[in-house]
Amino acid sequence: MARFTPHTEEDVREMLDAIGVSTLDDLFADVEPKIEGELGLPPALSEYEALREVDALAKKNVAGLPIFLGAGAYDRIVPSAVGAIISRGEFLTSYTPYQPEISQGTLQSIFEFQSIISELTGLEVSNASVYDGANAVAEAALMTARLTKRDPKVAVSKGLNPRYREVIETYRVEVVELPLENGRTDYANVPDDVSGVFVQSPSFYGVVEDISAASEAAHAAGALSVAVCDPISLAVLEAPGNLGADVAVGEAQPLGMPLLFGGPYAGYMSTKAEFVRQLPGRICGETVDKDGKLAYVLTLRGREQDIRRARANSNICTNQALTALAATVYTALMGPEGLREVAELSTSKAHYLAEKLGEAGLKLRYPDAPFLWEFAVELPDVARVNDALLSNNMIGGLDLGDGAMLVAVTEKRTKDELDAFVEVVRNA
Amino acid sequence: MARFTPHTEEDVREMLDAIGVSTLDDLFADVEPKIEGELGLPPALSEYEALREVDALAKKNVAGLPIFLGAGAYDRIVPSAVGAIISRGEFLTSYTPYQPEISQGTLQSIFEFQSIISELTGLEVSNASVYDGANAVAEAALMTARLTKRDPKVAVSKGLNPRYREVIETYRVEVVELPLENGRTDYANVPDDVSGVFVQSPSFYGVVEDISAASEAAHAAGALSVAVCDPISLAVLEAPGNLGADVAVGEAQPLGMPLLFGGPYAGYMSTKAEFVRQLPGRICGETVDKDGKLAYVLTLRGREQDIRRARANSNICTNQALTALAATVYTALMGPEGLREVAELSTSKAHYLAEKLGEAGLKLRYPDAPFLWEFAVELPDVARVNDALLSNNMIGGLDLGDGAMLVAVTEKRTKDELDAFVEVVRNA
Amino acid sequence: MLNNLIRDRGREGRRGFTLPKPDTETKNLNDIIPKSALRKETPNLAEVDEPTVIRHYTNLSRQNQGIDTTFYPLGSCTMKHNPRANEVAAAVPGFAGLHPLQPEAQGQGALRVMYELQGFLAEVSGLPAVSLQPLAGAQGELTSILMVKKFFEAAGDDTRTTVLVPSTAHGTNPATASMADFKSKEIGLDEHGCVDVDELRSMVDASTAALMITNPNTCGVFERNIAEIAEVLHEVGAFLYMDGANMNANMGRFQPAAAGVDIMHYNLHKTFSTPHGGGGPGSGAIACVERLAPFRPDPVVGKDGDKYAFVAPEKTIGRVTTFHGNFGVLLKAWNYIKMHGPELRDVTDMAVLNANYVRAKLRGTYRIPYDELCKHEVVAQPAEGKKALDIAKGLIDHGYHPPTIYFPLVVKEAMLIEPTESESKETLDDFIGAMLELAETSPEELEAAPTHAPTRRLDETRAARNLKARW
Amino acid sequence: MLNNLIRDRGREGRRGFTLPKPDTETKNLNDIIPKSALRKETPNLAEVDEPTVIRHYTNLSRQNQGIDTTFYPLGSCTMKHNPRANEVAAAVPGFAGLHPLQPEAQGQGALRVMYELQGFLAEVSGLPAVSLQPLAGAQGELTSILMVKKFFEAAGDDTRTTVLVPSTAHGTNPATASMADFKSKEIGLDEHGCVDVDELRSMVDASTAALMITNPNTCGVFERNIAEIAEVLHEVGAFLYMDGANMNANMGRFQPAAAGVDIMHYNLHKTFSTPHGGGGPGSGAIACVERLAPFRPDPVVGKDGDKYAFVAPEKTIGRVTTFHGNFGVLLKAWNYIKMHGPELRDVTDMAVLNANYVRAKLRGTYRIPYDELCKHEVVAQPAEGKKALDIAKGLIDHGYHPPTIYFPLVVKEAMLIEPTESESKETLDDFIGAMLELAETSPEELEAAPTHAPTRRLDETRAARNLKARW
Ligand SMILES: Cc1ncc(COP(=O)(O)O)c(C=O)c1O
Ligand SMILES: Cc1ncc(COP(=O)(O)O)c(C=O)c1O
Repeated sequence: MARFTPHTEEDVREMLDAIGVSTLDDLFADVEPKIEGELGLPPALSEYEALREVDALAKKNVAGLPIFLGAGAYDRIVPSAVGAIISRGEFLTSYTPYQPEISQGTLQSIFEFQSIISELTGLEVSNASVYDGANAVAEAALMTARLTKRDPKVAVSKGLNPRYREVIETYRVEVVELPLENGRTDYANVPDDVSGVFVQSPSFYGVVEDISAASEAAHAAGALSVAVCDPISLAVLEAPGNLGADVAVGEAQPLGMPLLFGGPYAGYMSTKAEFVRQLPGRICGETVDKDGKLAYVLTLRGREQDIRRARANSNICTNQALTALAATVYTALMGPEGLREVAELSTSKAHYLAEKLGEAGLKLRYPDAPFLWEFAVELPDVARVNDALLSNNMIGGLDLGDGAMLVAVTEKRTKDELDAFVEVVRNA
Repeated sequence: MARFTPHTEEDVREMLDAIGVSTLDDLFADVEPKIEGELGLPPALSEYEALREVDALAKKNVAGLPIFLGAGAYDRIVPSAVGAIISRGEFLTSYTPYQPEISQGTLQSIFEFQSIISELTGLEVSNASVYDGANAVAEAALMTARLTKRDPKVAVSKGLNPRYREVIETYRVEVVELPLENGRTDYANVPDDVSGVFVQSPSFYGVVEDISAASEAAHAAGALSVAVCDPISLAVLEAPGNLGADVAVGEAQPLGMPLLFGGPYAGYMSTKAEFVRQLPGRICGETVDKDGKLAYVLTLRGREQDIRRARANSNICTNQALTALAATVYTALMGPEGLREVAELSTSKAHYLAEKLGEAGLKLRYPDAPFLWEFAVELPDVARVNDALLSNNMIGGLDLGDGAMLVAVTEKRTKDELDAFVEVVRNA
Repeated sequence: MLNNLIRDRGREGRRGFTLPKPDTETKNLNDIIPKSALRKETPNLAEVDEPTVIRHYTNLSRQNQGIDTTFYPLGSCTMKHNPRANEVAAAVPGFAGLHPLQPEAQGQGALRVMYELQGFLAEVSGLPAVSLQPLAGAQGELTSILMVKKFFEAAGDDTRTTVLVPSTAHGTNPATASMADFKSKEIGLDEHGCVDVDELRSMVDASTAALMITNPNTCGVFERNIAEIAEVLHEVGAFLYMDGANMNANMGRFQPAAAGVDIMHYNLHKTFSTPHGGGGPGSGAIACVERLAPFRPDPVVGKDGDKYAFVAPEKTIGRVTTFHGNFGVLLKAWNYIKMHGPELRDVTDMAVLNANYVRAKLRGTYRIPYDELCKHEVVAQPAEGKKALDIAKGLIDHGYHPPTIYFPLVVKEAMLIEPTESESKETLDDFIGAMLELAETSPEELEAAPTHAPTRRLDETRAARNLKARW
Repeated sequence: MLNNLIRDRGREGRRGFTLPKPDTETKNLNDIIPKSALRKETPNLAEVDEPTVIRHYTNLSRQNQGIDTTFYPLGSCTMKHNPRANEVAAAVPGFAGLHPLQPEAQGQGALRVMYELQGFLAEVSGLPAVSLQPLAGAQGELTSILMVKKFFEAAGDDTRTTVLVPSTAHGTNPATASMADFKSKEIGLDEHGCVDVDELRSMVDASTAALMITNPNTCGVFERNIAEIAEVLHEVGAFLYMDGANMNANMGRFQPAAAGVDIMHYNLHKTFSTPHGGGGPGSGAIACVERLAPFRPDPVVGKDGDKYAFVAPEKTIGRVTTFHGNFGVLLKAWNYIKMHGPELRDVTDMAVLNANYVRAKLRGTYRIPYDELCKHEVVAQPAEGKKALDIAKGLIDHGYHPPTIYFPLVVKEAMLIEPTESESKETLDDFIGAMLELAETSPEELEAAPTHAPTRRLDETRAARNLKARW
């Protein structure tokens, strides 16, 4: 009998009798074609054996070393309290809060998540999360098309994470690339038939962009302006809503989610109130119950697939509720000052590293562009440097493939690690 | 400001005003002598830094290898569900259930723990736990003295864990040793002024003892019979209550507690109903509330220190509630069949190992004595063998100091590990 | 007090977390970032201490019900027990600390998990090619339909404009078709609640790209003509896509490939217990026939000798996620499958047994529109004049999470009950008892329900009219 | 349904856990164990599945209140916030999997934690010699008093038969004295609730082994004559033992050694947040002057070069625990201290601030028997004619865990309120509001309380009369 089913043979017997069939096979009388024999899967392991295998496989990964990789996922401190909350069975083992009377925990935490995102982005309304950063960007592309009633075609900065751009394209949206000029986007040639102009700040290369310029260019073309922002950066950088952005989206991973080989993370989306009906995903709103008591409920459901079906604004159903909760708890723990401190610590350390690399004779790719905690540094043979770093128990930055390494520095990195990094790079 | 206190400077100001003093120092005006300067402690670390240090220190321990050490603490499988339950904040952050109306969770789980212990030991009444196995034994020694109104003096088998015996002695109870005869206790010379006769089964050397013989000898001397039992063994061995034991005590660690360098574990104690007033520690009993609803409450509190003070039957207050809960959850998951399977698996593997060691030319110390999963094997230089085992990524057994190694085999050990053990021992 | 927002529990200057002290010179942002790009106003976020955070969210959680607290027979969602071993697995530091862009050689353990899981999902479905990227069922659908689209494009076939969707289909199916820029056409049912094969025959033509079938369908009924349906589609060169949300009724009993299914998605958070997390994260891994394999998202995991590596399918539709899918969810599903092996069939058997047992016991008191063998779930309707909503709210007062209601749309006042294999006969009997009692409960009492929940019924209209979606 | 015992949720043959399959020949126990020693009847234990186990204990937990769910001002217990980092620390596999009998060389990380913690506790108390073995406060007391006893024995002084205990002392103090085979004599209080020094002078003589003082005492008042008290004792060759349960009021403000304290215990589960676990486990580590150091339990942790090792104190009383103390608790306390360093003083300051704030606000409505500066807790009494018990039960209906009641024994209808430093002013204000409201609540309503808890008041007499302590 399978591991997590209670039934004894006697239970099964009694239940088959009640149903009026005599064997379990009878319950599948209508199934055609049937399977002959057993599934060809490795034999069942006990919990202990399975977890021992997990441990053995984990040892085949290189983890636990200082990481200089970023490029969309950041090695940030995750407070212990986050795990304690998101592992509570009532959060972990519930589903979409269709029954609000017994789901206020999930609902209120979504409301808080939306509030946090709105506060950070300076935009009125946010959703309960989408799958990840790339999907937030792609959904934003589709959203701009619906809002402008244009064909799905968007202008995206070359500084947009290439993986985000790929997902836009997978979703069959045409992409026009806006080039960089000294690391910052040049908006001179925004086509006038695009539905949206996408700028990422800090960009994939770590550069702080001019979102106002993007907004102006977008609006001049009759398009919407979409800003793609690391939420931690919004503790110190101007809210995109205050810079003319119509939509702000991004990856919430830096807010308390472990790297975990790329997921689960959570995408966030926020926009102006007037655009709420084209915002995909779930939205939680405030209301009252029969007794007038304040409570929360999923609202504006008419936008969603289960109500509107083929005319829904997206097909999204399951989202990233639990990781969004992690972001909510993380942000509560940090507060505005904590977020700012994370940003400032990372920035100070990154600039220290950049300076030391400079002193060691290396050149930044965009020496004049403003950056926070990520930057591209010219290196003829990134792979070799990364090998050297690994031999010295460090995980190097991303090989940009064109003679540069993208280096990210978080609040976790110590001066000793930064100095060691410089030392290895210098000698590699 | 300290890490887990909410107060801002403004809070402090307002509160000082309300109190009517002007500085925090004023709150300590009555303290003499005061401390000049700061505590000489290392500077405060952030959570991340502290946990990084924990990780670094953990790496200085040798852990994660197959363990052949037992001698009172066993490397058994702990189901994941145990940790999930005992980490629930409502269990973790509550205290002794003095307010039963809001402590039914803790109370019912104690009631279940007591029931499990009573079922395993075959004795009517159990307490909510004491500190550990040694303290259960020592408390039992004091208990027999009170019950027999004799001076604290007990006869203990040489097969009793020497650490348990040490604690009896620390508690100023005189100890008379009963020798072993081919590994089993010889009761021929029980003095007639002892209050209790203590036998451990399986003994420290792993030998299954004759508890009936101990009981008879005890009763013949007008003393009480105390059996010290590994709870897992009681899945297959006769309940001491059915073998004339008046008190059964032991270490509950094998029931779902990690090794954790020796604690926290939990001691259990059970006895006959007639002796309940001399049973130390908390007891949870069934009752009803005002509306007639079934509920649980701490009872017979008149035995305890907070009520009876100098005449209490023990000074115990805080016990091992959370680890006792672990034992309760573990036992629920295992059920009687699971416990039996743990015992049988361990026994089969231990006997396999003993046989293979025999084939390799080694001698058991007590070749004719029955044993389950632990046995002593003659080895002239245990330290050297253990070094060899460590070089082969195994943690050897306990050096008995007299040319033998005490080897424990749990359900975790695989045939491959056992074969490797034999191989190393053979060649060492 | 309990419903305060976290923001209302704070005070300026409170902090819930301490960071390491700076060990390099602190940069003044004004010196390095253009002033116009710097934030002027501090965001209005909670300023609270850790004790307050823990207490706030712990108490919020206590206003939820989950599988851990009660029976949760939410149809189409497979609210089975979530083994705690899954959580332990995903917390192992060697996985939790792995950056998705570390070179493949540094992630061999993770890649092997993915490679093996691909194999497991291929075996369970009989479909040889798998992608683990889709992040939920709906994205698995979209990925599949985009692959179908790309297949026709690659074949130079530009006539395929339509995707057929049964009227019982989950809302994500037609929504997916639209997102992939297909017209979706609804297809009717036969007397068993299954796709009407005659109607299908009359609808398919050269414009048909695919049929999206759910099997067992959302009435819990096995689509007994599925092989024939596949043939009908294949005859016109179209694909049979299967929505695999209900694989908990198929494992070890029915391999979609054997019936001619070309491509399907799984919901790992349902069938493989990973868990649901209050609404996600999930995984919508897909499996397909060789013909469609080259179109899978980039990359998939391959094996070369004893090395695992990412490989790009030849004609890939591109990527559908930033990195490699919800890896943590994949790891949990892998762990679940490792703990079951071929015994996954027992899971299916017990799930189907439980649903049929509920069916047998409700019959008579509730209407069972398709009262024949069901699979892992059963649709019931309250007696004429009673509302599914009222029964649902009544169940809350009995301590249960209600079934899915008003879905499938084709059944009036539908209550879709999916007990899952994790529930004991005693639990089912208690639930059935409550259902029977509710059938007798007065309309007034039912309309007042719930009265034993953290809130009474909510004013949903107000929430939509006066949208307040943030503090 | 909710109150069923786990045993009543099962059925014969159900299993909640699967073990690895045997990989060696299965022994028949009948072949290797004498028949008389083998069990004849299977114990009557629950036979349940994992889902049932999780649901059962999750729901049980929801009938509890803890610090995580509400304000818990249980006097003398220091129910401060338990940082989650402590739990993470104690779960690290390199510690969790360490066997206590592994050779010292294999446990250098663990030994270092213990060595450092010894040093931290020495510094906080000013007492240089520490033992981490005692498993709770009461055992720390017993260990200390046994050390005193052994000291006199070693000195050949057999006149020391008496231990003095103030009337405010916690019950464990006199119980400890008895367990160590001392006569305990109660000593009275002065008008501040402190030990009456004149009475002390009249009581001490050559038979006095020690005075067990609690400081701040259990009325929350600092024993301002403690230095003088120490002198009085030292003059007759007796020791001053300090019950350190209340160290949360002393850290960084008062070092017991400086006042002449010779030996004391800590409650790591109180002062150092490790947490309380529904009644334990705890740790009652002790600290003492050099004179008593040789009598500490065997072993303590020493350092030789850069190696840590167990060492036996010369004249040890022997061991008081099977292994090395509640190591997991020690590790959490170490972690807590590492996260605070000298800022432990802020903890003390805020704890004392909070208690005095509550005192200032309750004054007038409640009687404050010692209405002067209190330390980390304050004793209050309800107005004449009202019962502490009723106020306590009323607080439950307001959502709070009540304070300790009827302790200390010297104060009639005592309510010992210890807010701890973790609580915000808002929480205190809400609590104070509830207390003031309860002062006005009608006797009938109070006697009926609680009505909003999982149970009403219990019939405690029945529990004792018809003892049923097992299923
Ligand atoms: C039948 C069916 N198809 C598809 C989906 C969509 O899956 P997901 O919510 O994971 O996107 C669901 C889930 O609710 C479903 O029940
Ligand atoms: C003043 C005082 N002393 C001693 C103790 C005993 O400590 P423990 O419960 O850890 O044994 C307590 C705890 O309740 C106490 O409050």
